[in-house]
Amino acid sequence: MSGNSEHSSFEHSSSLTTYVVIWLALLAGTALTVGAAFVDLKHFNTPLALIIATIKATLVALYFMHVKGSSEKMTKVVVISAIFFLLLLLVLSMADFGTRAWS
Amino acid sequence: MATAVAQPVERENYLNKHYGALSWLFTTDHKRIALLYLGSITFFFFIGGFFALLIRLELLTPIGDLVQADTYNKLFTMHGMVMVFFFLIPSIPAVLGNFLVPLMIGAKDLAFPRVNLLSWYLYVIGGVIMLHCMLTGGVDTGWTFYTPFSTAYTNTKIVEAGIAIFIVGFSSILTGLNFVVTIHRMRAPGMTWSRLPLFIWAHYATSIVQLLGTPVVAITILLVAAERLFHLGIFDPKLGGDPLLFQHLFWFYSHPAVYIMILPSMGVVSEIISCYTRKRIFGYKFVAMSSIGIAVLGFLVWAHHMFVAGVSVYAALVFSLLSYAVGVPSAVKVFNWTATMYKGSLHYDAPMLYAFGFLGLFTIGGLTGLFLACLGIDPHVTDTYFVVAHFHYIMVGGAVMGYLGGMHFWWPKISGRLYPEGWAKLAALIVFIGFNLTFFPQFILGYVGMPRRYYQYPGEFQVLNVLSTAGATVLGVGYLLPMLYFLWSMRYGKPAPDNPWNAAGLEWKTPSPPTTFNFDEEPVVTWEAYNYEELGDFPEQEASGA
Amino acid sequence: MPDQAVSAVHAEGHDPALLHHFADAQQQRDSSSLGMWLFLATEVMFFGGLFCGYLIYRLQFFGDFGAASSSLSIKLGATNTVVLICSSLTVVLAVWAAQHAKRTLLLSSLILTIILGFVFLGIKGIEYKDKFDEHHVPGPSFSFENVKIPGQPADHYAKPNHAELYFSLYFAMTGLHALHMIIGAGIFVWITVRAWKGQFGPDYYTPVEMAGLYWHFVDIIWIYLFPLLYLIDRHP
Amino acid sequence: MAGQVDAIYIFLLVICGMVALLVFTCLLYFAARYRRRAGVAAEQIEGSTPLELTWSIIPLCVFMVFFAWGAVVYFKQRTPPRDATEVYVVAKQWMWKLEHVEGQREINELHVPVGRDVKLIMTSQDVIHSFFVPVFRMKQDVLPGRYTMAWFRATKPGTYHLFCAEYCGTQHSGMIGSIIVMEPAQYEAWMSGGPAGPLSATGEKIFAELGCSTCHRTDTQGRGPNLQGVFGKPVLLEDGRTVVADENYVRESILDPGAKIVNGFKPVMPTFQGLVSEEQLNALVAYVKSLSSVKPAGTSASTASPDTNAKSQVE
Repeated sequence: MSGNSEHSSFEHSSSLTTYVVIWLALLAGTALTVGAAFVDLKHFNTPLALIIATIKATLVALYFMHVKGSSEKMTKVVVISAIFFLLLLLVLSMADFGTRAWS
Repeated sequence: MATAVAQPVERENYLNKHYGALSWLFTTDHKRIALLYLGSITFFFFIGGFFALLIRLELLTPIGDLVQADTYNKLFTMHGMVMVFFFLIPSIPAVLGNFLVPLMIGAKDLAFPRVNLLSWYLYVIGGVIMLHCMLTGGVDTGWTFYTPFSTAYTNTKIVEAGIAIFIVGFSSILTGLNFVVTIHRMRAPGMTWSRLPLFIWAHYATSIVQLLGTPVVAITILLVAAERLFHLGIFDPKLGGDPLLFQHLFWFYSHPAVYIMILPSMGVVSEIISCYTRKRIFGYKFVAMSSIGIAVLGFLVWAHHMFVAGVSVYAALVFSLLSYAVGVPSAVKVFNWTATMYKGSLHYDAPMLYAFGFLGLFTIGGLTGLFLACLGIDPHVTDTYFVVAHFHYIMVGGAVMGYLGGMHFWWPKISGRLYPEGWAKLAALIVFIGFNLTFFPQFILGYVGMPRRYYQYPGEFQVLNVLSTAGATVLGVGYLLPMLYFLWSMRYGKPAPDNPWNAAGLEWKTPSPPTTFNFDEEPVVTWEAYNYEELGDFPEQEASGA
Repeated sequence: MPDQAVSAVHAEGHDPALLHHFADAQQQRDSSSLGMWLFLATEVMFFGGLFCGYLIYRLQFFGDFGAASSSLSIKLGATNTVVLICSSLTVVLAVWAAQHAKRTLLLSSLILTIILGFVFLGIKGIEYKDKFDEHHVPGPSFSFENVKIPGQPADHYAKPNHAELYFSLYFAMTGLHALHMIIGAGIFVWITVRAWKGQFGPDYYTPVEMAGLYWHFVDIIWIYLFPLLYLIDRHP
Repeated sequence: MAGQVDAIYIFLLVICGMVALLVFTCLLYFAARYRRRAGVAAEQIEGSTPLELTWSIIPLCVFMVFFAWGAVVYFKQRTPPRDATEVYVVAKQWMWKLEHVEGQREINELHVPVGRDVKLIMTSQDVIHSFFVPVFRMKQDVLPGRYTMAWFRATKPGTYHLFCAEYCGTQHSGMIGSIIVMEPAQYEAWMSGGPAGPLSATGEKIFAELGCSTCHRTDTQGRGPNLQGVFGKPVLLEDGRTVVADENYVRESILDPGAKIVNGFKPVMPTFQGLVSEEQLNALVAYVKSLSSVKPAGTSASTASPDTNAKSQVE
């Protein structure tokens, strides 16, 4: 698949079939999450919806945004630090709102 | 004192390569953009300083007799907003950082020069909107604009000020983005991470905070504006909204923002101390890693601003513990700088005086931070003048001292002229004395119980307030002097040699002022950082006594 | 006359798209890629503030949020998700086409992406109109009387002010997302114009890739928005 | 409490003072000793990891001591003693309205007896204020929409400053008052001159006027839960959670009944949001508290001493 001129490296692209497969997986994920919403799983509904969404997001990031194949380790560092700092905000503010009922 | 002005041989440099307003307004040369920033932030610095003087004058007397209560509230709000968003956050990164980051790593320019110019234009647009907001009514909520006061109980121009801060915040994000990509991608061959000057490490850490913190205050401001304009009552207690959510989102950015202000100064002080002691910084790795440590840990501690705001007791425990953890890297830096002096060959020019001032005042500021992080003392001293004194010791004692030290240290490189050494030392002394006279009494005021943002106060606090006002005037004079003699030196100062202090660092290997593309051929770095053993002693300045 | 146009003398075998201060095309592409990823990190934190508010209020007012969320139409939400996923596919095809100098595929997938973007905004417009008609827009006209809380015995009614809080979050999050969609569509129009002029090829396709990264990011935000806003408490 | 805060403050002052002194003397000594001399070159020292580790670990340990001691003091400050006399505080833009449980109402002034714990139950009618008494070293923000608690015990008679410490608008600096600490005898005299009956009595009146008693019956099982002895005890909710019936729970149940429905009851109670003023709300909360024997102070029928009353109530 790599292009003809030598100095343009294409570690950033994969074959068309991969893209279509990922696309179908995303559609399946959407269908799954909508279906699962109508099933009463007590308090598992929300975590399940979030898990499905996270899987879909990771698929988009790895294959469509080429995080998977890219030789560039800085991309992975930036993605992971962004997620880390977002979780920091969510978890530490929950440290306040979650523990208000304890006192 | 101005000896016969030797006309510098006219050599092409970034200042005289192009002439005319267009060449400045559409420049993508990082050095010119640094000077554009220098002009605009100095302008805002003196506006903020003017407000500070008015506040101090008002507080001379217990009763409010200089201005109305509303005007006073607008004064301290505008002082806070202008100083924080329009001076302290951009000052060192946008002026010294823009000028020196490419020079220090051996690059021709920043990674995205046009984005750099866009960052300055955003700053100017934000500044114009803020000026318009101030001239046509101003804001009276304090720079923290807590809800529900800012969303429902005042009709001053919150949305306009919010837009101005949003735009200036975006300019800060772009500067941070530019620096991170430049430091990663455009280092000269041989300039490995362990050979980077500590100034670059400090700016790398600052950029991390700018990139990851500023967007959160941006969304917070938008939500306040949305609540005022479109009734999106996310913080509205009547809808079940929680004013503490605003404080969480606001302080999530605003605490790391204080590290945006102090980290660049730490970088400047590392450079100055190593040059004027002719020594390698003690424990380079520790000092570099502590900058990154401060940047990352800075995001974990924000709720120590809210111990009495009604957060749960357990949250207060968590954040107090984490706040003490963030104190350790700062302590390491101070100890390492002090250890650098050991067995050095110290020389006392103005930059070194500012570095000493920084060390002294930042240590006091840092230690009082430990009082505020302590759960036992914080309920008593938060929202009083103790806290005002604490953050002024860090911001004015630390960041501004570092900024002035840096301006003096690199002025020969920026302008190609030497500043008058005698006047500079005098100004440094006046700033140091004026600062301490202004803010040390406020520690006592705070512990005795004078609350913050008070237009009138009980009589027993007056003596300390008079002392503080006296100090403020001295400080005001101290800050005027550098601007005067810097401008004077542009015209009459002695032409500066390429390396007036015989300092280490790639930026001193370019002519001063440097050519538009910094290096004629790409430099190759073969020496370790701060190789003062090869550079030898301080140059014998014939005019060092001037 | 901006500086870098003057710099032609420096670069040997000057590639038109190579900016003066980069050593080679590879360094320039890596810089743009790192720059875009850092910008996406700021966008993650930008939306992060809203998600933090959503998380806290949803845990506090679960029932009322469920009632308010049931008033949204799942069909439109799901179709929008599918539309965005398809547009992600067309964007990836566009990048692939640029890399392999397939001009027609490049232009068609770019145009398809823009069309799908406007379809998404259209559907969003319909949803917003429904909300206006049902008086679910926060503000004086808001009314959310006697709506039952799903999954609770018959006579549990949702509290109107908590519902207004939900809709405040709903409009804030989906409004900000729609704004990003509009910006994205604008970028793709500009990219299509440049593609039409044939500026992209196997050795210079960075702008297409960067626009693609931005678009995928906006798609990821919607992938989270859809379940969180539309699918609370839908079970009988 | 003030003594403990001062003790920890002095402890920190001494230690930080010593550290500052150490750093400054080092700086000045090095500045003088290693001044540049002709022919004496600086000696390059790479740094010493063990030394740097020590002055990272030692400060961390010292900080942990500060943290631990501070946390202990904070916990004590934040948990009001159970038997403290209660004062309801309503903060309004630029004044403090205080109501004693015994019924006295005061503006910007609070009379308290020496040596007795006073618990403040505070809420705001508009923006965020902050109840700050420097002499007691006590500060607590007052939020709209919920109660926040603070407590103090005055040890010396006198008049002390009360400030608002959270910026709240034009007259933020005018929102000040005083705490007047009196000898118990003086306090009783001041109290007796007070107007109407205790706050819980007014609460009882409002409870009847608003028709609460039609559902919350004390004799038979009405449509609403029987409020006798409810306050301070855990309540099993319909969705399985158990919450302690504290002031915030009672307040929320009045303003937002649907939020926490008691197990086995229907959500038929209408909301009183906007129908009940903050003062009436405080009176109702005081009344509900008085129904539960946990609180001895001046309550309705039962005159027996609090302890026996509590036991009989529980069986």
